[in-house]
Amino acid sequence: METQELIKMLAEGSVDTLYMTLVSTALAYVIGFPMGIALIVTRKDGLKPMPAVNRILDIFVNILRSIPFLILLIAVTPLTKLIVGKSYGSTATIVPLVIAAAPFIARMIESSLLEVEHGVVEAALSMGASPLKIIVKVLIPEAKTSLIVGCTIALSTILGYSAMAGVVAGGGLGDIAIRYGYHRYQTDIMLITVIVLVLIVQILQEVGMQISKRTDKRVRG
Amino acid sequence: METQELIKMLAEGSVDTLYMTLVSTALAYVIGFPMGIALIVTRKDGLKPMPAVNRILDIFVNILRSIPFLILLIAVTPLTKLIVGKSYGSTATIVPLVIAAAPFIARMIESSLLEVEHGVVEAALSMGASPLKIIVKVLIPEAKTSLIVGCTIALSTILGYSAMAGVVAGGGLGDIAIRYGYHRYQTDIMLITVIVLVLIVQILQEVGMQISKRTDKRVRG
Amino acid sequence: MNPIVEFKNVSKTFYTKNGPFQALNQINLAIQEGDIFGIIGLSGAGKSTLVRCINYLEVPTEGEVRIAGRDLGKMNQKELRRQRQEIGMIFQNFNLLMQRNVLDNICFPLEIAGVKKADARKRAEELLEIVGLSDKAKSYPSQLSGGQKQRVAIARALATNPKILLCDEATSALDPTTTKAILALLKEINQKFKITIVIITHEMAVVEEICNQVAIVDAGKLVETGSATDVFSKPQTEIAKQLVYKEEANQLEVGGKRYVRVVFDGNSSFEPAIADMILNCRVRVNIMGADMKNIDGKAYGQMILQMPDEDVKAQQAIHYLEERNIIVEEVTAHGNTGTH
Amino acid sequence: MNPIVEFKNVSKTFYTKNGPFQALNQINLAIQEGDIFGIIGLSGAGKSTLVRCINYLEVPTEGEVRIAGRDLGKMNQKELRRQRQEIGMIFQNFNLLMQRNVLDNICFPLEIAGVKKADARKRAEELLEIVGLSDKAKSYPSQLSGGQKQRVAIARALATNPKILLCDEATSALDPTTTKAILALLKEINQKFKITIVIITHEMAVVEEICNQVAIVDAGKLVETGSATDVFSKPQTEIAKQLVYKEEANQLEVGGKRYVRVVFDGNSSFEPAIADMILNCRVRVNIMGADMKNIDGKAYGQMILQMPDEDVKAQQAIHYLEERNIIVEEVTAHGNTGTH
Amino acid sequence: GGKENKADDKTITVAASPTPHAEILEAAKDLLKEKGYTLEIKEFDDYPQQNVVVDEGEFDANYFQHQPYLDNFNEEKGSDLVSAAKIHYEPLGIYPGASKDLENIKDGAKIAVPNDATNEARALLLLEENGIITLKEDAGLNATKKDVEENPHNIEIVELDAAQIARVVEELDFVVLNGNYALDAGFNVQTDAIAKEEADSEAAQTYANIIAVKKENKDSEKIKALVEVLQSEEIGKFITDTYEGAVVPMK
Ligand SMILES: Nc1ncnc2c1ncn2[C@@H]1O[C@H](COP(=O)(O)OP(=O)(O)OP(=O)(O)O)[C@@H](O)[C@H]1O
Ligand SMILES: Nc1ncnc2c1ncn2[C@@H]1O[C@H](COP(=O)(O)OP(=O)(O)OP(=O)(O)O)[C@@H](O)[C@H]1O
Ligand SMILES: [Mg+2]
Ligand SMILES: [Mg+2]
Repeated sequence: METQELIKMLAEGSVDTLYMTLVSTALAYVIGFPMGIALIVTRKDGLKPMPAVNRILDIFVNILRSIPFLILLIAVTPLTKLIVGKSYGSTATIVPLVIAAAPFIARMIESSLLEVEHGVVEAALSMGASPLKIIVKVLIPEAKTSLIVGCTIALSTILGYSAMAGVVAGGGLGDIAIRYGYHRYQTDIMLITVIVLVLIVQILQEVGMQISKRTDKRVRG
Repeated sequence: METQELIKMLAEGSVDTLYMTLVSTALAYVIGFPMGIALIVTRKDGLKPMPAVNRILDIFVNILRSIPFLILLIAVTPLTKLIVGKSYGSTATIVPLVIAAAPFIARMIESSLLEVEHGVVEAALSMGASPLKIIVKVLIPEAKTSLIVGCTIALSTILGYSAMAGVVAGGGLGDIAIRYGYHRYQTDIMLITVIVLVLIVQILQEVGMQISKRTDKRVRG
Repeated sequence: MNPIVEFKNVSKTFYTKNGPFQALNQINLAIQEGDIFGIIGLSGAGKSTLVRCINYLEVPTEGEVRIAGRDLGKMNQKELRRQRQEIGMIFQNFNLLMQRNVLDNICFPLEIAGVKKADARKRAEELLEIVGLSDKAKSYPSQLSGGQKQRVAIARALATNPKILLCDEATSALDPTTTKAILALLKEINQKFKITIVIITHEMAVVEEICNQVAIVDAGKLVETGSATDVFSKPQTEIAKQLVYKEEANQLEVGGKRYVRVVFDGNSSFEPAIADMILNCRVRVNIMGADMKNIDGKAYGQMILQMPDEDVKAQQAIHYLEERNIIVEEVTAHGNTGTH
Repeated sequence: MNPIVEFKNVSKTFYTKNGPFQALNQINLAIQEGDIFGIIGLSGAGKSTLVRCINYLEVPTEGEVRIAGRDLGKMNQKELRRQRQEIGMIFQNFNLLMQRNVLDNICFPLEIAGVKKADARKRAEELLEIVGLSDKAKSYPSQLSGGQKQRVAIARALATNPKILLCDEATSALDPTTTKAILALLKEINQKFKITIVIITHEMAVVEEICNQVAIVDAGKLVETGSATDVFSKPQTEIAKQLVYKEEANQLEVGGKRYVRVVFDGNSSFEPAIADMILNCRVRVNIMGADMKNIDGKAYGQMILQMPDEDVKAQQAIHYLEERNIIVEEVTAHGNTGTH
Repeated sequence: GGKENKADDKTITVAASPTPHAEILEAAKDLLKEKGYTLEIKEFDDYPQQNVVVDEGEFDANYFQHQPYLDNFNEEKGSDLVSAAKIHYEPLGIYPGASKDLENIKDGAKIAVPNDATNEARALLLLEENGIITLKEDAGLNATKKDVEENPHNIEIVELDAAQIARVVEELDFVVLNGNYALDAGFNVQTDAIAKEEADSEAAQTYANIIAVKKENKDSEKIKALVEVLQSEEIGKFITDTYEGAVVPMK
C-alpha cells in the first residue's frame, strides 16, 4: 500500500475509532450512570432501599454483561435500524457498543460510589437532604476521583470492543488491524495501526489520570 | 439438535467457559495484581516514587490495553505454544486471555488502591513499616471491598473475552452462542446458551458481592 | 407546653457478629425549647447514640423520639427530611466533604435547604468570619488542622439557623481561647433565637458555663437528669460525683510546711484574689487566718496561707498574686522572714 | 548529653493552589530524654505539623530534625524506618485500620516490628485491659464510640514500647475520669521506662499534671519554651498568659452580697477544704476572715466567706462543704441567720 | 500436543470451519471408521489459525479454504502447505436486496461483500465478471474495495462480516454471499441468486475448498484415506442432499 493511502486509511480509522469510542462512551454513561446509581441507592443499606428493584436491576445488568458482544451486535440489529436508520457502518456500531458498555459502566459506578465514606452521607442526611441531592452533591462529587479513573478504564474497554466494528462495516483502527494484520498477514500495517491505537489509549489514559489527580482534594499538599 | 445432545454441548460449554474464565482470571491476577500495585507504589506521591518506572509501566499497560483481542490472540501464538504445548483449544485460549486481562486488572487494582485513606498509610509509615508491609497489611486489606467488587467485574469481563475462544477452537458457551446464533441462525440454541451464560455471570456476581458485603467492616451495624 | 425533644422509653441495640449490644436502655428524657442541654458520661456510655436518635440518624430499636410532640418514627421520608432541616448537627468526627473547600462545605446545608447561591455564600462568609477562618475559605479539609476542621463543622451546623443544634463534642479539638469564643457564640444564638442546644462534652467547664439542664448517661442508662444547678450542686450517683467534682483537685499536693502572709494594701481591687489564684494555678492552699475589708472597692487586710511544699506550684501561685499588686511574704512558723 | 529530639531552624511551608502557607517558622527546640514535653497553642498554630516533623511524616522544607543526634534528613529509607519503629504516635484523628478489629489494630505495629503472633496477641490483650476495652476486642472501629477509638489508638501507640511517644491530643475525646487514668498510665511508663513523651493538648490541666517541659507555639513560631514551672508560673507572652491562666475563672461571678460562716469543729480532717471547694465547684468566694488550727490532723476554727449571688454556684459550694462534715451558716451583714 | 497426533497413524486430526466443513467431516467419520481410522474434528470459528495449526504439526490437515487463500498464506508465512484434494466448492452468488435488476444497476447502489480475505476478493471478482466494477491489475487475493479501479455506476461497496450480510439484505441493493451463509439465511443459490459462480466455471476450480496438509504428509496413508472418503459417492450425495446446491461436491 502506498504511504499516502496508508496515512489516509489510518486517519480515517482514527476518526472512526474516536467517533465510535467517544460517542458510545458518552451515551453508555447516559444509561449506565443512572443504572449504577440505582444499584447503589436501592441496596438494602442504600438511601432508598428497594430490594426488589435492586434485584431486578442487578439481574438485568448481569444479563447484558453475559451476552457475547457479537451476539449483542446482531441481537440489537432491529433496534439499531430503528434508531440510526441502518444496521451497518460506524454509527450503527454505536448502538450495540452502548448496550454492551452501559452495564459495564453501571458496575464501575457502583464500585466507585460504594467507596464513599458513610460519615459524609450521614452529614447530608442530618441536614435533611433528599436522596437525589445526596447523590448529586455528596456521592458523585466525593467519588469524583474514582469515577474519573473508572471512566478512563471504561473508555479503553469500549475502544477495545470497537475493534469488532468490522463485523458491521463500522471501520476504525481495530478493524483495520484485524483486517490487514489478522486476515491478510500484513504485519506492517497492523503494527502501525496498533501503534496509533496505543497512542490514542495513552492520551485518553493520561488525560483521565491528570484530571483525576488535579481534581482530587483529599491528598495533603 | 436432540435435547440430550444439546445438554451435553451446554454442559461441556459451561465447563470450558468456567475453566477458561476462572483460570485466566486467576493467572491474570497473578500478573495484574503486582502490576497494579507497582503502578500505585511508583507514583509521584506513592510509597516508593519512581517516575521513570511508573511511566514505563503505564505505557506498557496501555499498549496491552490497546491491542484488539483478536490480534493479541494471534500475536501470542508462539508464546502459547511454548507454554501450553499447543496453540488451540481452551487451555491455549488462556494465554491470550491472561495477557489481555492482566492490564485490565492492573488498572482496576490501581483504581481500588487509590481510594485507601492516606491517614492509615501514614499510621503505618509512622510505625516504620516498609512499603511491602504497607502494601500487604494496609493497602490491600483496607481496599478489600473495592478489590473484591473489582474482581467480580474482571471475572465477567474476562468471561466476555472468552466468547472469542472459538477463533482458536477454545469452545465454551460464548463460542456456542456465536456459532449457532451468529453463523447458523439457530436462535433457539443461542438463547439457551445465553441463559446459561447469564446464570453463570449471576452466580459469580452474587458470590463476589456477598463476599464484599460480608467482609466489609466499615459500615455501622 | 410540649418539650421540643422527648424520648419515651428509647432503647437502641446494635446487632453485631459478636452478639447484640444495648447502647441505650429505656431512656426517658425531655428537652424544653430554649434549653442548653448538656449530656455527659464516660467514654462509650451512649451519648453519641442518644444524640443521633434526636435526628433519627440512629433509629431506636424501641420507644419513641418526639420532636415538638411529633413522633419521628411515624413521619414519612419527606416529613423527616423537613424536620431534619431544622436540626443542625456537629459530628464528633466532623464529616466534612473532602472534595469541597471550606466555604463550599459551609454552603452545603444552605444548598440543601434551597437557599440562593449568592445568599448562601454571603452567609457562609459571615460564619467563617465568626469562627475565625476567613483566610482558609479556599482551603480543603485535608489542608486544615484538627481544630480548624471542627470550626468548619460548627459553622456548617449553624449555617441554616436550625431550631435545634446537636453538638457532639463540638469543642474537643479547640484550645481554651477558641473554645470560649465558640461557647459565647452558642450562648448568644441560644438567647437571640431561642435555639435549643444539645451538647455532649467531656469538659465540665463547658457544662457549667452554658448548660441550664444536664443529663448523665452511664452504660446506656440515663442515671441523672435535671437542672445544671441541681445536678452540679447535689450530684446523686457515683458517676455524677465522679464527673462533677474535679477529682484532680484532690490529687494536687496538700498544703505543706510552708506559710506565706498575703498583704492587701489597697493597691489591688476588692476581688476574690485568693479564689482566683486557686482556680488559675490549681494550688490547694490552706487558709490559716484572714481579715479582709472592702473600702471603696479596694482590698485591705491580710491572710496567712499554708502553701504546698512543691516549689513549682507555690512559685506559680506567688507570682500570680504579685502580678496583681498583692504583697506576699514568706513566714516561718508564723514568723516573718522576707518579701518576694 | 544530646537531647533526644532536636529541631534546628525547622521551617515547613505547604504549597497550595492558594499560595504557600508557612506552618512552621524557624523552630529551634530540644527535648531531653525522659521529658514529658507539652506543646500548647491555639487551633491552627502548627502543633500537629511540628510533632509530625519528629517522625518525619512531615518533611521540613528547611532545617534539621535530629533524633538522638542523628539528622533524620540524612538517613536512608531503612534507617528512617528503624528510627520510626522507636517512635510511637497517637494521631489526632486516630487513623485506625477500618478493616481490622480492635485487637488486630493493636497487634498491627507489633506485626510490623516482627513480633511473634502469639506474643503480639498477648501484649495487645494486656493493653486492651489497661485502656478498659477488653470487651471490645472483636469490635471494628466503625462500631466504637469516639473515646473508644481514641483509647485503641493509645493502646496501639504503646504496643511496641517506643522510646518516644508522640501524642496529638490523645485525651481530647475522653471524659475526665478516663483522661486521668490515661495520664496516670503515661506518667507511669515515662517513669518506669524513661520514655520521652511529647504531648499536644488543649487541656492545661493535662500539662500541669504530667508535663515537665512546655513549648508554646503561635502562628508557626515557638514563642515560649522552658520548664513547666517557669512557663506556668511566669508566662511571658500574651498568648502564654491567655493559655496558662484560666480566664474562665475571671468570668465566674464575683463574690456578691451573700456571706456564710464556715465552722470547722474537729469533725473534718485538716485539709484545704476551701481551696478544694473553689477548685471543684469553681466559685470565686472572697475570704473575709479566717482563724484555723490543725490539732492532731483535725481542723478547728471558722471562716467568713462572701459567696457569689448566683444561687446555683453558692448552693453547690455549700453542699460540697456540708458533705465533708463542715458546718455552713448563712450570715447577713456578718450577722447569723441560720444553718443549712 | 501435535506430536502425539502424529505418533498415532490411525487417528486423523482435522481442523475445520463449522459449516459446511465440519459437518461434512462428521458424515465421513463412520466411513473412515470402516477403514480403521478415527477422525478427530476440531472446529475453528475463524480462518488463519487453522493453517497455523497444520503448519505447526498440531493437526494432520485442515479443511476450510481454497487454493488461492492457501497460496497467499504460504507466501506470507513462508510455509509449505499443499492441497491434498479438492472436496467441494461453495458458489458465491449475487443476491437481490432492495433492488432486483443487476443489468440496469442504478447509480450509487449499495452492494455488500464479505470482509474476510477468502471471500472479499472473490466477491469483487464476481462483481467485475458481471461488469459492475473493474479491479486494479495487481489486485490479488487480498483485494479490498480500495483496489477498485473503475466504478462507472459509482456503487458503494459495503464490507461486512460474511455472517452478518444475510441480516442486512433489505438495507442494501445487492449482496454477495457464500453458499453456506446464503443457505443458512434462507436463500437458495439455484433459485435466488441473480448471478453466481457456475459449477463448471474457472472460479469453481479456483475456489474449490481443499484439504490442506503439510507437503511431506501429502501421500501419507491416512490422508489418502481421508481424501478417498471425502471424494466418495456417499459423501457427494450427502453434500448434494444437505446443501441444496449451496455446496457442490467436486469430482
Ligand atoms: N497540607 C496542608 N496544606 C496547607 N496548609 C496546611 C496543611 N496542613 C496544615 N496546614 C495549615 O498549617 C497550619 C498548622 O496546622 P496544624 O495542623 O499543625 O495546626 P495545630 O496547631 O495542630 O492545630 P489544631 O490544634 O487545630 O489541631 C494550619 O493553619 C493549617 O491550616
Ligand atoms: N454500630 C455499632 N455497633 C456496635 N456497637 C456500637 C455501634 N455504635 C456504637 N456502639 C457501642 O455503643 C456504645 C455507645 O457508643 P456511643 O458512641 O454512643 O458512646 P459515647 O457515649 O458517645 O462515647 P464517647 O464519649 O467515647 O464518644 C459504645 O460502647 C459503642 O461501642
Ligand atoms: Mg461519642
Ligand atoms: Mg493539630
